Amino acid sequence: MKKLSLAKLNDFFAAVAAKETLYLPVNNNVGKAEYKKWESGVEMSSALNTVRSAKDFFFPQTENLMEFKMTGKSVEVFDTREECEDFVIFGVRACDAASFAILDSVYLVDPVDSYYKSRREHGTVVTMACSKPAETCFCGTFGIDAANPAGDVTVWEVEGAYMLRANTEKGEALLASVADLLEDGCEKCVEEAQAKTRAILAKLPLAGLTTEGVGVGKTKELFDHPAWASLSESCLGCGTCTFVCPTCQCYDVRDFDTGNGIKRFRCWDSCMYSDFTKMAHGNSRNSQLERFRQRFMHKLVYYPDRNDGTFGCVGCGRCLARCPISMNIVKVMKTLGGKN
Amino acid sequence: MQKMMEKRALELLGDGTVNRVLGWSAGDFIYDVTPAVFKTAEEVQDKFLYNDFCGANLSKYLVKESRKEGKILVFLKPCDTYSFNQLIAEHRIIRENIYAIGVECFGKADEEKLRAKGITGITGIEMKDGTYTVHTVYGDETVKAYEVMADRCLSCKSKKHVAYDELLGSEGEVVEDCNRFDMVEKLEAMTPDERYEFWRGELSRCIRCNACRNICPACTCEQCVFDNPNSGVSQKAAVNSFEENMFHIIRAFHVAGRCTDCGECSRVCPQHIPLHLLNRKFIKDVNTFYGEYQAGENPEAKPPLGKYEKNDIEPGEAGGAKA
Amino acid sequence: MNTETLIPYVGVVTEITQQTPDVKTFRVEAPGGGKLFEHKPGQCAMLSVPGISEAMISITSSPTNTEYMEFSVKKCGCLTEWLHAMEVGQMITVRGPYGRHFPVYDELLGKNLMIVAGGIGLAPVRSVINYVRDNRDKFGTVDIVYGSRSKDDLVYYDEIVNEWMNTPGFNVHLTIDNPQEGWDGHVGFVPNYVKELNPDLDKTVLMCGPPIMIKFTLGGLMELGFKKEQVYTTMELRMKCGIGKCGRCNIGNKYVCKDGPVFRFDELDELPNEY
Amino acid sequence: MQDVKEFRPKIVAFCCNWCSYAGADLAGSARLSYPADVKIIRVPCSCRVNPMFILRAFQRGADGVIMAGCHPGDCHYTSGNYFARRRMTLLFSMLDYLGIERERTRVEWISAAEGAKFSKTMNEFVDTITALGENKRLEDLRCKK
Repeated sequence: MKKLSLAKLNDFFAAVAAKETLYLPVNNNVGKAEYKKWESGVEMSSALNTVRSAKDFFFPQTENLMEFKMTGKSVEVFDTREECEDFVIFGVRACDAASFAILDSVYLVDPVDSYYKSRREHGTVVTMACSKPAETCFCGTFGIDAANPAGDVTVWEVEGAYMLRANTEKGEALLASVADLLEDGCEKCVEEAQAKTRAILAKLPLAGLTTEGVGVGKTKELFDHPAWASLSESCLGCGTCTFVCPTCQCYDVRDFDTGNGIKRFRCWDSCMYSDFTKMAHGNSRNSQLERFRQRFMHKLVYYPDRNDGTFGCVGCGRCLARCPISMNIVKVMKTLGGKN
Repeated sequence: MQKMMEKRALELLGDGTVNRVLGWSAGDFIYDVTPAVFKTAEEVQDKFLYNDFCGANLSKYLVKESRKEGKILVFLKPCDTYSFNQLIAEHRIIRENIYAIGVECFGKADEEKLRAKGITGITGIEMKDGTYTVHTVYGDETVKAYEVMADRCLSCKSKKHVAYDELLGSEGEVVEDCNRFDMVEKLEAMTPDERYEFWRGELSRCIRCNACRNICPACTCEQCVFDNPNSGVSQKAAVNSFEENMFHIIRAFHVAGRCTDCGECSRVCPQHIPLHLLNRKFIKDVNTFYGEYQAGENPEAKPPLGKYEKNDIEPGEAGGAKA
Repeated sequence: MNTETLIPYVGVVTEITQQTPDVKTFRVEAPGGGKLFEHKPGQCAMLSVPGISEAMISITSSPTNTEYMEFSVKKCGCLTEWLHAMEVGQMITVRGPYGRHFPVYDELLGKNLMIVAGGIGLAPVRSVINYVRDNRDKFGTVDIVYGSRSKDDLVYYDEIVNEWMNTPGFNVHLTIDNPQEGWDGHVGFVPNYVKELNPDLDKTVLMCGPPIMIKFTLGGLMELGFKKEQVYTTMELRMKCGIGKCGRCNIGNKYVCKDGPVFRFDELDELPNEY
Repeated sequence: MQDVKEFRPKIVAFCCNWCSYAGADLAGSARLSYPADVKIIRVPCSCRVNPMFILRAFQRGADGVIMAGCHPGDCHYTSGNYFARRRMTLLFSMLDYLGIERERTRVEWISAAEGAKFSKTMNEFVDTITALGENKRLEDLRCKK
């Protein structure tokens, strides 16, 4: 355990940023937090979390995969990737940190997605324990402890200082590189801070939400559940929930003819979109009911089925706050049998 | 008001005038209200809600709902009635299958403004006499309703119901001294460079989730041009600044002269982009160049882009903004 | 195998055969000759024309073919229309192989096989048929029941008549939907024909065709006393990445591109009815 | 790398088939010059020009876009250019509102007899755009070489 006096915070950021690119949550022009590159004068946001999740760092909304040159009948392929540089993301919350493991279980299983892997290898995740969770938080439902997040380094804010604990080799290396700014930390202060946070977590309105009714092996039972009709009725079919979701990982691959070559890019896609499963001779999910069901079944049943019972949701609450019509995974879980 | 609405809903369901009720359904935290179709009296008694957070405009749901079997009851706030009328004008909803009840609205609250005040961990909200007592896990907070009123309501254009079968409360009046073009004027007074900076700052946050399009009561195309793979513009992700500009300009243009300024686009934007400022620019320009026009006010009126005058202003003369 | 999963190989189309009015078969080789990669019967590859789109197409040639790969494509969308319009010598991109193959290396060994196909559905199982022909001693008898709308819509007709029908242990049963001049074979739908043929219950069935044919043929087989464990099919869903990540071919806890496209019917039973 | 090149603007001109395109023809046969930087796209009527066309032209590298049609009242289809006029008025005003240089877009009414006007307009427009420089605010970086 190490300690960083808040008076030295800027020096710490500067020292980290001197070696690799440092990203942290910063208030944008409308006062909402988003990850931005740190540079001198940039202040960290005090918001609980960013509007967009931290998945962008490893799975960006859009990325060029390759380029093609077509001349006459010939085709050439160019891998246009640039070397990924080392970077640090500071201030990731427990929920987002847990989401990386979920993304890993998709992108790092065979066949490995090398685009993702490279970013994952070059990124160091510094997490920040929560001290003021919101009513939309329900990470506890999925066994995530907001007071003790994962990540390469974990940070707790205690009176006038940050306590830092390295959890991995990458984390050790990061702390070692700024060792002259750090003092010895205080385990007890961290425990106190954790106890405080956990007491608040227990009082949150969704603290008692359970996963009863969903999970492994429920496919047959839930697929034809009558509640999907009313749950999906008001769904607009927009992609807000999927795009702010830290665990949604579906994508589309498209070609763009620039007039002087073809760029093949990958971009986030949403199973809520009507054309998600459209193919040359039809669509296997024609109604919003089917698409809505797919999203929640995937997170709450299919994904656990494939991954030893781990749910595909981390309870960050972004979809609760952002859905234009306030229909969300909590309402779905409760309808399907979850207790609160 | 909620009591009255519930009572009428139960009566109309009971006597068979309607077989469904389109209203708002209670959520977990008072403010997370979901539009819902209630089919039975039990559902209405159980879940029906009308409070200061029922901002969602229900009229677009009627495009689908009014094509179903039987008559549906819908509750419309004054601004929703404009969208409702506009949809009738465009033959998108079947009026005969709808029983519309106008409900009074004194402005809706925006939970984002509660959050902006640092209020979090909300466990309940009590609303009384223009004051909200917000219970949170961090203690109670009191705020005045107008402090957290949605921006679109602060510049409300009309509290008048322009279409209804029945009214609960008064018909209301058009707001005469509405200040909704203030921000547009402010932008127009800027230099092009400043405007460019302003819009880049706003539009660069777009994540192309399409919430603005999908909630918009004027966006009712069966297939949007941005969903058409053959259009060459169907990229889903905000690839670069051009894509963002293109999507928002074209979307605003497609609803120009049809947008009633209900403000739903800005309400739902997860990135808080003031999209209504694009629509209001078109509304203001239409008013300036072609005479006052309020979409949805009169379903018989010809839309400004569907007609012309021989002496219309020339594109080159339309000064619009100052350089 | 290509280690960079999303980056394709470039292949040259060296021969184009018009199979039926709307199906063409394309022979694809590496620019320097030979196959782009090895595959197993039933696997697919992602064909693409840059700027148009990518599509998952089954590899219809047998792995025992050492010179080239073949793809049979029915014209039905923007990519396939482009493919149909191209000429010999055109380069396209190919990546793969993807998906689970028919279990010709283990479970099917020594078994009597019955192959049921409709229309273009013969393409994916053709690789199995030719693999079995080239490894004739490893399998029992092979019954092929193949139907199409009309005689003109039967793909690989010459190959069926000249080669398959002359292979020892092969029994080929052709059928078309409606009577047609110049056709003296069976007339009727595939599911009914399968029932009429009343196959022995010791056969393992490999099936591919339109969903409606699969549905009724399966029903017929059940009536005859077949078990779901004896019947395999190969599914087609819009696959985009081919590597189980992009999410659109997800049905239940399976990704068709990775866990399929070959499924045994008892496995499909576990999945929600969404295919 | 220093690459000093004289800026040559790319101009897209949407010309109505009945008047402005014929006007361009007349300019040609009368040997009135207009800069080669202007690429003409013939449209059946100015009313055919969808706002998307204008944006696409910018996306694909145009530095200025001009729409030319029959004089109001002379539309081959009676009223097409009246509708086009309203649309372009609003669109250009919106582009300006977004901070995109007003001068990059223009509408002119050029009849089949106005070869001289065609030539003059195009020369003027090219000069204006040359002075403005490259289109940066409505560019698609992917389309840049």
